Amino acid sequence: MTFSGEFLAFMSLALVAVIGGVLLLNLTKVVHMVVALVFTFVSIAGIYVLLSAEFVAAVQILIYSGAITIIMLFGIMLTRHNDTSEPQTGRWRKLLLFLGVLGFAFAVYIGIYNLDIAQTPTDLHVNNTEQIGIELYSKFIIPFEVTSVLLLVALIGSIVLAKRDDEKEAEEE
Amino acid sequence: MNFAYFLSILVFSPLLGILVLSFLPKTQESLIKMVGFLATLPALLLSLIAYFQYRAGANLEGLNEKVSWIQFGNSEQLGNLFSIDYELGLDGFSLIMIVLTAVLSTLAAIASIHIKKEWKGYFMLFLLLEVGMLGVFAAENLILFFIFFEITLIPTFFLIGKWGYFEKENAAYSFLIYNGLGSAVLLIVIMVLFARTGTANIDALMAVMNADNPQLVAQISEDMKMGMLIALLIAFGVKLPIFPLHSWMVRVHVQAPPSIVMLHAGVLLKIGAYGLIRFGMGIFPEQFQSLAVLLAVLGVVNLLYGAFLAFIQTDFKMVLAYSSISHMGIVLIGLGALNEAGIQGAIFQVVSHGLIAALLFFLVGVFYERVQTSNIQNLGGLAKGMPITAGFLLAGAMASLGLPGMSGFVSEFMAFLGLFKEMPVLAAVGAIGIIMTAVYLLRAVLGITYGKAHRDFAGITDMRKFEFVPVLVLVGLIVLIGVYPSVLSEPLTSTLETIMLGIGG
Amino acid sequence: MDLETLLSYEWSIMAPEFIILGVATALSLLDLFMPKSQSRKILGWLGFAGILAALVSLLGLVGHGTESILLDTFRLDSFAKAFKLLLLLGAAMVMLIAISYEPNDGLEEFRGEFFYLFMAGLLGAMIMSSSGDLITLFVGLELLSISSYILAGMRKRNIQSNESAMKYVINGSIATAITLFGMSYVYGLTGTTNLKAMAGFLTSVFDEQHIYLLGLAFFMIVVGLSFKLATAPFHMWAPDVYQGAPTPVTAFLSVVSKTAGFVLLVRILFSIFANTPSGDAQGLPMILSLQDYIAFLAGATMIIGNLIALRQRNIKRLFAYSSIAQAGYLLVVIATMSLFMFDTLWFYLGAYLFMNLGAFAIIQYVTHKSGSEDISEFAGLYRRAPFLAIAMAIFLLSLAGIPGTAGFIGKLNIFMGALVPQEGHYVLVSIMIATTVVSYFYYFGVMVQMFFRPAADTQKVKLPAALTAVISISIVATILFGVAPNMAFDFLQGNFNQFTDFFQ
Amino acid sequence: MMENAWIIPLFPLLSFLFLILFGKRLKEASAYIGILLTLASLVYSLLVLFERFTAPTYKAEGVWLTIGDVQLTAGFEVNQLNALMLVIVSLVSFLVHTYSKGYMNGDDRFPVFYAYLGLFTFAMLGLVISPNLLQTYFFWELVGLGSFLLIGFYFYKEEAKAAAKKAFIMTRIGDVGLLIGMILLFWQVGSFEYDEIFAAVEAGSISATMITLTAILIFIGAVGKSGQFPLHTWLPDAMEGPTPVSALIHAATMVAAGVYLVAALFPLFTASETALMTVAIIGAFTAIFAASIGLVQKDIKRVLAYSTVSQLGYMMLALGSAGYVAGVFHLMTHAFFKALLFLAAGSVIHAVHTQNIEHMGGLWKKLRITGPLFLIGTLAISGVPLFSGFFSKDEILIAAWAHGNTVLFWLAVIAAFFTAFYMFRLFFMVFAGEARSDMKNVHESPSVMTMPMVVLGVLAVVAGYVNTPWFGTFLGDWLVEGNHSLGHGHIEGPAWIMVVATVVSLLGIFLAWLMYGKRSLSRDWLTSRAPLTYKTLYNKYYIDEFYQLTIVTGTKFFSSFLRFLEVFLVEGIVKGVAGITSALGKLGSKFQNGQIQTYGTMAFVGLAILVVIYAVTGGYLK
Amino acid sequence: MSAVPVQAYLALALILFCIGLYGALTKRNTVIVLISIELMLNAVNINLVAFSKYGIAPSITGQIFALFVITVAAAEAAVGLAILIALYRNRQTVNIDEMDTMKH
Repeated sequence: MTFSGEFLAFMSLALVAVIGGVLLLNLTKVVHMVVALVFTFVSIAGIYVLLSAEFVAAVQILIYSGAITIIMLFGIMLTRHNDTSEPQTGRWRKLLLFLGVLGFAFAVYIGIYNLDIAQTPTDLHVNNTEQIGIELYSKFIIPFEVTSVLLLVALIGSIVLAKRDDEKEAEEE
Repeated sequence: MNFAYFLSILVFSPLLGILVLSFLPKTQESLIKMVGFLATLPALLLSLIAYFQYRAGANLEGLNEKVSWIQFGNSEQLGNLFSIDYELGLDGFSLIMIVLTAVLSTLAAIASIHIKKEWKGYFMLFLLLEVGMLGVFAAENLILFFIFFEITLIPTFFLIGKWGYFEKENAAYSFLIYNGLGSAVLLIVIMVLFARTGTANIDALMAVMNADNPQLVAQISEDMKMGMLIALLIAFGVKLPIFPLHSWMVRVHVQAPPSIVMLHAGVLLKIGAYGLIRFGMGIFPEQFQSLAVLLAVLGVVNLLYGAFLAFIQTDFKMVLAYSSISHMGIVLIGLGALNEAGIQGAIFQVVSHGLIAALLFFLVGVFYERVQTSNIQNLGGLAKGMPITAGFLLAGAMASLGLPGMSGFVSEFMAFLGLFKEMPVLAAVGAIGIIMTAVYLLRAVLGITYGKAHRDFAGITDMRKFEFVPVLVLVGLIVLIGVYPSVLSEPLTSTLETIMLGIGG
Repeated sequence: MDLETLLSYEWSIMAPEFIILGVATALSLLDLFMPKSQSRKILGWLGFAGILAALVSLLGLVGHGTESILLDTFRLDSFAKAFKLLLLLGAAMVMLIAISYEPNDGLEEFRGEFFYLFMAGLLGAMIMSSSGDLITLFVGLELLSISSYILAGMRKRNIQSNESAMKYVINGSIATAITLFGMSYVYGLTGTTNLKAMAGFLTSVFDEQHIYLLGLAFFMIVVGLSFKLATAPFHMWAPDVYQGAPTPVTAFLSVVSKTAGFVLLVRILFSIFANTPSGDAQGLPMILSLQDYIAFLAGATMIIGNLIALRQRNIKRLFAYSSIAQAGYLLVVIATMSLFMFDTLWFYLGAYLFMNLGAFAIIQYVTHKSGSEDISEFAGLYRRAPFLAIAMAIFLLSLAGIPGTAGFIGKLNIFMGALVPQEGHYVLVSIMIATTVVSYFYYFGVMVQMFFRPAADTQKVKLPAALTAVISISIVATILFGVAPNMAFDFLQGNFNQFTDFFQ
Repeated sequence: MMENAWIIPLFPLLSFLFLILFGKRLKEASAYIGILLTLASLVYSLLVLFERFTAPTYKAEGVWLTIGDVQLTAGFEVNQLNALMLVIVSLVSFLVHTYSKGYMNGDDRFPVFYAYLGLFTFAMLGLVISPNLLQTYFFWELVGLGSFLLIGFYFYKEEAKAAAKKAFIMTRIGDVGLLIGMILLFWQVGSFEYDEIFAAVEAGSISATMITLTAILIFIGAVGKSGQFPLHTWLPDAMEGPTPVSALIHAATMVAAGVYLVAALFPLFTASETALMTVAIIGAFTAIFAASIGLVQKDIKRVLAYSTVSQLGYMMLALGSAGYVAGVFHLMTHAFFKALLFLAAGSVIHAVHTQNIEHMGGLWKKLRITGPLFLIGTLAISGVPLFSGFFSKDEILIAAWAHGNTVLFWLAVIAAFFTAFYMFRLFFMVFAGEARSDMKNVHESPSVMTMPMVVLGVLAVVAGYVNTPWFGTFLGDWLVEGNHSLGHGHIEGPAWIMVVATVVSLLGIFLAWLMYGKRSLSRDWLTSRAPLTYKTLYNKYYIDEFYQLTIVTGTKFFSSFLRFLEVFLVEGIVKGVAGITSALGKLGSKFQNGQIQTYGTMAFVGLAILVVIYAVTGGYLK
Repeated sequence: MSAVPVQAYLALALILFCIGLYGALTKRNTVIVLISIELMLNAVNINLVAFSKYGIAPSITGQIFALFVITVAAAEAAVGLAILIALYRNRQTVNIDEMDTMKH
């Protein structure tokens, strides 16, 4: 293994991503947590670039680092948030969960750490967006259309649920 | 028996009553009672016709019915395998059980006059119960048997839980869970058999299981057969009941309304014995032989355990409940003997106890209605106010303790005759039970009818006219069987021969 | 891919989906333009008509051969047809229940939304059952899930409804993530999302490392999907969500959504893992070597569902546990993988559909009438409404698996499947039967209330027509399939040819 | 005639059925039906007996029940013993029926009484014509039922209730022995038929042990029915029944059924010396044992009851000493004189309304018919020469002596002394001495009661002459005719036996006269000299108390133990299982704590466990 | 040949997945729980994209799958937040452990 540029890039991105995740777990202020996670999201986008998925990387930046983070922050702002977010109870549950996570990670890790996949050269990086577009609008047209319904559902649903309830009363007043 | 679907009509005839009842207004008490009673008559009539024609030499096979019903999987690939037919049929044994059921149902319908509320629901459930009981004995395949078996469960649950005495719901639940578990175990056995042989027909199963090189879907090892037989023993042991699976039955006998106990003790318990004989002996003859000693021991334990516990009960219903346990021990003794005398004795006991228990519980209903207690300590001297009731009660007790000339003696005698041939020492121990039966029954019955009256039963009336009918019919049948047992033994001959052939006796 | 190729596909096989989509869209537009004051019930009837139309068109497709569009992203095979039939039937009945749903708080102004979100969820379920591609399956699953999250929270002024939706969305998302994590490995080791291609590729996988990783993926997918089925270990959300959600939604979750979950599980497991070698000496496929794990989950589910149900006083919660237990029975079918598996699964889900929806129709009526969901609301129901009480008794008996009802035949099927193999699943069958007996306790507990207890009020009831229809259909079906199950089996055998095209 | 002998039991059965159905309307008239129908039986029995003197044994049977290849039959047989018994039973029954018309007069359950009498007579007649063991057992039990019903006739009395129950249960204990014995015999012989059993015994196809075992078991049945030690305690208590019943059942017929049974199966018993010995020992012991109790009893009927027990012991001793004829002969004579005694006692009780002999006295002058008749009976039972009892008792003593049972012989002699003593003690206490002041309204019984007594009185005198060493042993010769296995008709015993017997009984009478007639000896010498002996005797050797303490208490204790088992073990396990189930449910619902994250954690930990198990067991850990 | 093996990407995804899961199941603020779930989905995406390049049969499908996942995740997040807001209106809390009116 050589310290190629790609490797260095991966290492640093991965480090940032993991640190972002760890900070999410350990910070006390809700807003800080979200901000920490933004770092993670962005570095994941970087990793996509390393994996010749420029389009996905772009979407990642737009949606995660942008849209989702923003609505989450909105969510935090809209609701009364006590800054500290440390559960008082559930110590046993946490321990159990921790052991579970360890076990799971261990089991998966021994599955992947020497996974032997012969690498084949790809041309994913060539016209990545075009490739995606072609596939999406030919092969995956049905899920694509279904996704549109899904988004519509999510849209209407969110409106219905989040709409202020007392509108009617307000009108009456 | 000359028309088609004779058996189906017989089995499902009470449904007609349910149909009529559902259109009757709730408040028409006497009309409902009348319809409920009348609805039991077609089955009675048809079963008697079948019985007398069979006695006259007619062939029962002419009654068999078979309609294709369920086919699991693809019939083109599987052929006849995994198909369940709707098939009813009779042999001597089941014919007798059907007659018993029909008779007791009619009598219990008369006894239901003591029911105080919601007659409509009561009679609908009652008739449904009768359908289940008749079906159980007419079913020619295991699945159908099981279906009818479960159909008896539900109405009984409600009949106990709604029309019973103080702790009725408790008793109903007890009944449900025990019998539910029993039928669950039974279902496993049935399904294993069905899944491995591809058929549920009893005759076909008997043939397949006893063939040297059976054609099976999957192998059945000897151990597995043994396991299935033991499971059957447990399943029917709950019903019978066999010690220590009996405690539900005591509760039911005490809490259920007398008319239902008549059917319960008279017919429902007998399904256990019927199942053991038909399926246990029929399908697993070899395994049954190796379990014979266990059965006989269980029988003796039942006999003595029931007798000794009946001896110290204060409630007459409890006495009768434990007496039922004790008497079912005789069935087991007969089965454990595994010879003609024993098996015939067991079957006789099934019928005989059916009649006797029905009689006794009916009488309990009669006097309970008048004195509002069945506690021996609060009774006494009842023969003064109700001499006829007391007389019949005594007659019932005599029949129950195996007085010759009554059906109880014939069955008890044959069962012991059988067991003494195979296991004389065990039989001798069991014979203590005969003494104990006399002891506890006399203690209880004399405690109620003889001696000084515990309180003033002034103004109580003796049996009314309609109450005579069940009593006289039952006593008549008990004496008939006791004096002329061939009424039972002759129809049984061919069934017994088949069984003996199976167990190589 | 040009238009011509696109048009060369036989799009008519998607007619049911298009109808649902079209009606959902139409409903949303109508809702938008209808005056606020007008009752939205009419939309419900429209939706119901749409579902019926879809049902009719699906029945028209029953004789149609196996067909796929766009590399299996949509696939119409016997399996899809058979189960879509159930989904549509269930949805139609839930729709009827929903039309009669008149809660005290929160839903009235969103009734229109309720109907078309519901249709969207149904669309998701239908997509789930007729696709041969992971991506489509995933999207269909999410469409169903997200619609359900929203539906569960529809009574937004009701705190329990909010909470129910919250629990649902969080647990659902975690489950989705776990499933996807598993799927990602499957994708990685095959390089495709097409199930058929995967299956073809996997038969030649012999690298132990790959097999191990596929095994892990198997577990992740199973556990992730167990959320939709509400089986162990992902069952615990169900009681809370069922309790809090509006009753029609609960009915929807417990029947339609669960059916869709089973469809998806079967589709994935038997497409992918039936062809994956397990790497042991006998060369068993992976699914067989891992069936004990599914059996374990099935056993745990049955035990948990039935035992905890014993303690419930809230009728909807009780039915949640009951539906967990029922899902456990269904999981037995999958764990035993007998030759009758598809038939059994279909029949039991069908029977379950009728008995459970019938029961929920009654539950909705009884609980919203009194506003309380305590089991004692059923007290004396026989006095007040004999028809309702007897109907409820029939459904309960069927759920308990008493002969004469469809539930019994379904259980019979399950037992047979479990016992046919040489090394029969005796333990599993024993657990199933024992827990069934335990279930008598709570099913009969409801009956005790209805028949034995005195009524609190003796007021006579007037049942809405829609509910009457649901209950009547359910009674007829429950009894009919219990007495003459061959009607269903013949239909199955005659039209779906044992689902042999599932693997083609 | 003989071909239709089956009809004999049917007359009383008819009486029973008719009276139980219509008795309520007939009231007092029901007596006539009972009397007439038993008379029919009597007449028919006599005809059969006379025919039997010349004709051979007649037997007819039909199939009753088929068990596989075995056919159990039912029918009837008229042999010498049966024919004789038919007459005895129907005669006594007829007389008691007649007597009861007077005795039971005024009882409001009068028809029921006659119905019961009919039932009993039917059963007893059925018993004596049974050709096989099964049928014998059948009627054996029915006889017990009749006895039970009649003992408990005064059902409202607690004592009657207890006595009836006791009688039924104690005889049932014996019956079970009989049942076991006959079943064992059945599996040896393959039949219940008497003749086939005897044939098998003779052919030696049954092992000696089995013969002994079955014979003793069957004898247990006889012990129960005939009130032999140790199952004798019910018989004295049975005196709670109306006195005619005591005469019929507990003196003449049913209690003799045990003796009849042993006699009927005599060839079986003779095949086993052990069995014979057992019978003899039990008989002799019972004879002296019961007689000794009889010495001190104060109740007129109880004295007679113990006397019955004692006399039955005599009969057993006779049979056990191979004295078939002696046993049957004594059975017959005893039937007459004991029935007479009971009826006379009934007449006394009827007159004075008490049973306590200490409250009686001087009745000789008032009861001019009953008195002499009672005396005849007393003389007969005491074995005073020329009375019937003398001859039959003599036969028994000879048989015992001839069989070599010296000890038993002397026991019997002592018992004879006791008998004479207590019988005359009874006689003197009741009839001699001054009339007590409170018995002014004592009247002789009506003729409907005295006439049967007269008949019996005559028989008590003359019945002995059918079988005497002086005029010929007709009865004995006839009884064993054509059947050598029954032994010899008459045994010539040493002449001194007769002398000893006579002397002993006279001695007893003399002593009784001294103490109770002349009163030259203090009545209370036993009470004062040996209070312990007296108390023991008076309390019947505390046998009842002993049974109460051991068997009854033991049974109760065992039952309580089983109830304990039932409650704590059987029910306990069930409750335990139910408890565990609901506890598990509770535990499960505890995890269901409403926390979303708990649910997720559980699910994920479940996944982790599965995955880890998979990793570990799959062998992928390298 | 790439200098970074596929295992590295997979390991990263696994770590992030575990972190996300741990966060989702331990954090008290519901918003953070929702965002932790997003992290889990991101981990899935890394897997998909990595396999799309270095998998057994590399193809663009992985990336497309990832796009679908992103879309769905966004929708899910939106709905989750909407539900949270509805709940907040009624309960005045965003603490997930206080949402336990229904239990047992």
